[in-house]
Amino acid sequence: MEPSKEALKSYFEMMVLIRKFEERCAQIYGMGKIGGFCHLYIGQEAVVVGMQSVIEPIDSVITSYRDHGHMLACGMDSGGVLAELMGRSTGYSKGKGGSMHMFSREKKFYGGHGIVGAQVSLGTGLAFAHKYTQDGGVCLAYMGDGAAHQGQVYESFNMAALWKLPVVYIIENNEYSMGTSVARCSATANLSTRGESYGIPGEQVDGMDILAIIAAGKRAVERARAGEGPILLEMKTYRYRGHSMSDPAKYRSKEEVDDVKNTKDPIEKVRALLLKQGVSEKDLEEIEDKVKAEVLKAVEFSENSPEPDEAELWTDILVGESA
Amino acid sequence: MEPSKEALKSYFEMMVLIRKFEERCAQIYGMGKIGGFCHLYIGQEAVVVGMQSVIEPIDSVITSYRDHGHMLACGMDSGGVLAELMGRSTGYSKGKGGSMHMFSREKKFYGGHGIVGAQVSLGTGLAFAHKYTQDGGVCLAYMGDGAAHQGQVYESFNMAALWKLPVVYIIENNEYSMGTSVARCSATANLSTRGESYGIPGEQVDGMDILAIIAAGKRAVERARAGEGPILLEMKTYRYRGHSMSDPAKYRSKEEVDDVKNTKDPIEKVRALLLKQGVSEKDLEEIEDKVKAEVLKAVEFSENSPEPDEAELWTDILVGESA
Amino acid sequence: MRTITVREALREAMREEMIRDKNVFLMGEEVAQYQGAYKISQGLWEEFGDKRVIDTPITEHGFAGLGVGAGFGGLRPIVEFMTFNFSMQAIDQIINSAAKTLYMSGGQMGCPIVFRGPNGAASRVGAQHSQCYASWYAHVPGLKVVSPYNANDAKGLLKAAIRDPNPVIFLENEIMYGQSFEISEEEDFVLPIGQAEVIQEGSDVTIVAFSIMVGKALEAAKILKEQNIHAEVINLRTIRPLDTATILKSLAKTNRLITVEEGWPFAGVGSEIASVVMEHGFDDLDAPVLRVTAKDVPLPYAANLERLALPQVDDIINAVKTLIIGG
Amino acid sequence: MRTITVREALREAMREEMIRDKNVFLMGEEVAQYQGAYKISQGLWEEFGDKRVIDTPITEHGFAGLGVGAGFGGLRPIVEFMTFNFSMQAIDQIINSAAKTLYMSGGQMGCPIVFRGPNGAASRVGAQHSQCYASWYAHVPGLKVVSPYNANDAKGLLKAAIRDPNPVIFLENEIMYGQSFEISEEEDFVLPIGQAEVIQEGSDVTIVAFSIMVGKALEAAKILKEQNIHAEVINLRTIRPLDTATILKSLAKTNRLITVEEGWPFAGVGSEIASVVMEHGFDDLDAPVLRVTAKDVPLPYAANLERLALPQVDDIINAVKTLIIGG
Ligand SMILES: Cc1ncc(C[n+]2csc(CCOP(=O)(O)OP(=O)(O)O)c2C)c(N)n1
Ligand SMILES: Cc1ncc(C[n+]2csc(CCOP(=O)(O)OP(=O)(O)O)c2C)c(N)n1
Ligand SMILES: [Mg+2]
Ligand SMILES: [Mg+2]
Repeated sequence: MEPSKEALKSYFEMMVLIRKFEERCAQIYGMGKIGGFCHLYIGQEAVVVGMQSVIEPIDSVITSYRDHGHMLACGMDSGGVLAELMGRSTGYSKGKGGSMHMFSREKKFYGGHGIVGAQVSLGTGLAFAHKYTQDGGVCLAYMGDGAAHQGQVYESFNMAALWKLPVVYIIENNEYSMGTSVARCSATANLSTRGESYGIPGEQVDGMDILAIIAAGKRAVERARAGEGPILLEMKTYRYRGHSMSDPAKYRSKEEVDDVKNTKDPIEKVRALLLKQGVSEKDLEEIEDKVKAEVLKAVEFSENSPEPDEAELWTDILVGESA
Repeated sequence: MEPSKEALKSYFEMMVLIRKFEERCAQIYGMGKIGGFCHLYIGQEAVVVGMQSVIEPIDSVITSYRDHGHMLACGMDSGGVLAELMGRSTGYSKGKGGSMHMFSREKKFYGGHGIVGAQVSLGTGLAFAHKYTQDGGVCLAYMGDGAAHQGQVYESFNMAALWKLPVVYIIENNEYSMGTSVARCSATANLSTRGESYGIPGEQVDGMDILAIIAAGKRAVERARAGEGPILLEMKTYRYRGHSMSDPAKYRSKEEVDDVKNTKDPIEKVRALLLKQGVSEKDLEEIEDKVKAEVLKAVEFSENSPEPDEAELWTDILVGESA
Repeated sequence: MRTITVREALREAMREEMIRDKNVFLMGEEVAQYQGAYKISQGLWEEFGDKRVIDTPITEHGFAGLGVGAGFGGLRPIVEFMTFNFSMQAIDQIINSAAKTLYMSGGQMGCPIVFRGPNGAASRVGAQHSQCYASWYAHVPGLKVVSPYNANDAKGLLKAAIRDPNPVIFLENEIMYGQSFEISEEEDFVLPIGQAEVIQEGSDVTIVAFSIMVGKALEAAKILKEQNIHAEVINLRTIRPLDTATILKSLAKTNRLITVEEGWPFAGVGSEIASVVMEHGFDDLDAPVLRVTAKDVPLPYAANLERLALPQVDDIINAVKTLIIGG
Repeated sequence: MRTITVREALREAMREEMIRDKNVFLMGEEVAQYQGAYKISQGLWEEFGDKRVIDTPITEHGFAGLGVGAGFGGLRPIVEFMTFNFSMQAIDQIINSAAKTLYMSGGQMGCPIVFRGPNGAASRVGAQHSQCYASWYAHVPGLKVVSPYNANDAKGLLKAAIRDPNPVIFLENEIMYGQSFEISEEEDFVLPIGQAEVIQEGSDVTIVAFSIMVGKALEAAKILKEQNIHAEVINLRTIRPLDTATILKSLAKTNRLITVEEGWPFAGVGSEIASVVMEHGFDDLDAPVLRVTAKDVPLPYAANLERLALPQVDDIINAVKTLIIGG
């Protein structure tokens, strides 16, 4: 079943929000107001927006450090995310986590993790908790193509399959882990087969096409929710920017990048769909303006937020105690 | 090509040596003269003797803590092995390693490792060295069925396949990791498929049948030596004793064990083959007597060896320096 | 008073807490059907079933991470390492996920989890199986590190650890499992994490120890007493947070202090205690703090060398005498 | 004298040793075609090719183990961790295989391997990416642990580490990579592992530091000098084995000592130094050894908090003044 026009419009809005948010982050980073590592999600927007559309409020989401898109798609406040990026007290982690480490229990977003692959075991644990408490939830555990070689991923695969845990593993294959193409670090090109040795079915999905993502995502989530165990989706996608803000991305040609941008852009694809369904250019412009206003508000909110109080240095080390 | 009668006789001798050696270890352990962990190889003799018969002196071997059989098959001196088990200065590690930690660079036996799975990455590194130095060697890296879930095994698989390293991975599937049967800890029953996600071909082999082992082993070693990359052999075998000396092995029935002993014993299989080829009972008895004498000599040698000098406490911490 | 083994005490603690809170579960290698490699969990699988007593594959990194994730997800996992040596496989999840996430999330993502199992040397199991991880874990903010000596500690502290909303590293000792001790009859007996115990009063020297070394310290104290040297023995119970107050109070009385631990010397728990004592009790010190530790070598297998490598009662006695006579 | 950056110094060291010994090779994430995440290996892949400069998948446990195996097999691997934070994935292979095997084999199985990469905090990369591993690794017999401060150290010590027949943990610092220093013109310049350097002479107080903190200690010393306090600064260079002699000699002169490190306090390198100094230099101490360390918290991201969490020049100055005035 295709999504309704209204649904599609909301996906468009979220994808544009992610892109504009990330573009603004790049700008602010350039101004020195965001520090450390900052990994943008531009180009991959369809994956997270599509997957988020097929899950329920009870379901949990976990990913790596390339997490801004996931947070926005989970419904976390753009102001809170940006404030965190800028190290402000109003950020989701009070400024103590930064780009890679944000969480919202309320929105069932469990991070934001800086260690490549760690979130896969953690997500398997979230799925374990869903099963244990019989809350009916499913965990979406995202990882990159580079992460997909980490040993703990396979340890998790084995346990998830053995115990039939409700988890959907999503490899966001954006073709590179930092400067290394998949071919240069993977013994096999098709990462969707990486669960085969554990009896985990896998599927390659066009990660630039939200409809394909939604269709595959629905099947996967249903299967996991039905108690049939884990499933693996490989989303073939692409990141437009460097790995992080400091990466000039010389390991690929401008043509390669431009080709994806010009022929496969996930937002343009949705735009075309909407236009075909009779949504007017003006409607879309309105959405874009709304998004721009939201991003602007997030910037203002963050700029106006104070740095964390110095006393925060000593809080949150242990629950219920401060040093 | 079937092995010659002489070859078969030598395999018989080695298998009997391993068994008698292990039986004697059990006895000596019972007397309190061996300490700590001690993992016997009884029941699995065909695997290591078969594989050893298909490799060259340049090839390297590495395994886990269940290593006495491997050492003897590699041509290490039974006296030196037993002395180590008894913590004597004449042991392969001067008494400082014990049952799980013995090595012989001369015989290209690289241990003897106590951490489940660690030897798989190490063995992949030995294979890397073979390729780097172009010495034409292949590494045999053994692991248990329980070890076959460890993450670093899969990280190694990926690198070995990616770089076409000359390594033969051998899973000695003796059906249990301690008290856990394969079915209770593995998402898939057929462990030989565990390399599939990395394009590593796998084969299940009757690990109680030395001829089957030799045939499969030859193919595998040839392939690895030819530069076609890693290959995985799953040897279906069985351990007669508990996991270690302290394990009463209540997790399986006496019938299960007796059935294997009575119908699949690897030594009895070779005995039958030899008899069929016209070797006399008396010849075989002679071999057994020879082995018994060797084991006796090993015991005497060990008993008569002193404990390590107390000064040894402070040696071998760093190469070329003593504390 | 009832007398039970440390093994039974640990089992009772887990059982009581599992009855008390249905979100508490135990996972690890051989903890269920095999009843535990060291039989700590004997009977628990029969009582609580597959759902709450879970045999894992031999994949420490994965199941520790799974445990931490389950903790984030609202459960209260007890993760058994067959020994803490194998926790090195999983240490990234313990440090980077369990210990640091609360802080990195500005207080949102606590992880109530207990990692437990035997730590340090058993008997003759060699270097790879005999490391003491007390100082490593105690180095890290965001963790609590507990190490019981006797059955009373084991039960009271493990119950506290399971109830604690934070990640707790619970370091047991294989050799102590079979030893029997009297145990509090108090109902729902819980010991506070972070408080050391003066297990033997004395006036001449303070001996600070934890885990199995408390027993050796008590033995040493007994022998010293015959020689008219009165040692005060502190059973640390918790390594992190360190109960500095109890240590300094004792020092103020005895003016001499030695530490005893089974781990290596360099940046060990003893180093920390010595530093803290110097910083906060310098004027109370009549002699330098001495550290009795394992020798600075990987643990050898041979019986004679193993004995030399690990701290013995005699080593403690000698250190005390050096302090008092030679100091 | 030539002036080069720490980055260039590390690169020159690897290059020279790779030319010298064909069994030396470099492996790690992004070390080859990307030229190194922090460009340490720039140009090496072009010069030495795929065989000797090897990009690995992101599988630290596996490639560290592979490196150790290759070391056992006769090669001399340099394993780069993109940062030492990721060495936790691989720490079992480093400790249980690389550090302990020589001993467990009675001297047969040495493993000549260097694990190197940036350690401790970079700038604002958060708690998971900012841990200092100096005290953890230095805890373990069978390892050498080196931590250079300037370009001279970096080059001389890395060459020594590559030639060393033992496993060496080589702790660099990301913030130092771009800093320039004069460097020895000596041909085939190698610095001995295990020897500290008195980098600034003084008579009033000894400041013992390593890595980036040596720079902060020198800055502090400069400011203190203006106030007529003469600090002697020791650049440790090697953490294990610790050059106790140099430290004690300085203490005998100054009678006061502080340690400075970027790691956490509990059982840190400073704790070890304080303990050793107390044990062997008690009578030379006019005041307790003070430790300047990171605050005992996971490193926060926010700029103002990060600054508070890490040792600053002012913290060193304050510690010195506490010692001299308040001590
Ligand atoms: C265990 C670990 N090793 C290395 C790193 C450094 N690192 C951060 S991201 C990254 C590349 C990951 O690539 P991929 O999984 O494809 O995700 P992407 O960045 O493309 O989203 C690396 C090597 C890390 N954070 N953690
Ligand atoms: C990393 C690690 N985890 C756990 C152990 C404890 N342990 C030793 S042997 C073993 C079972 C291994 O079984 P398997 O791999 O099937 O080998 P087998 O003993 O049957 O030869 C376990 C759990 C260990 N030594 N290392
Ligand atoms: Mg990628
Ligand atoms: Mg087995």
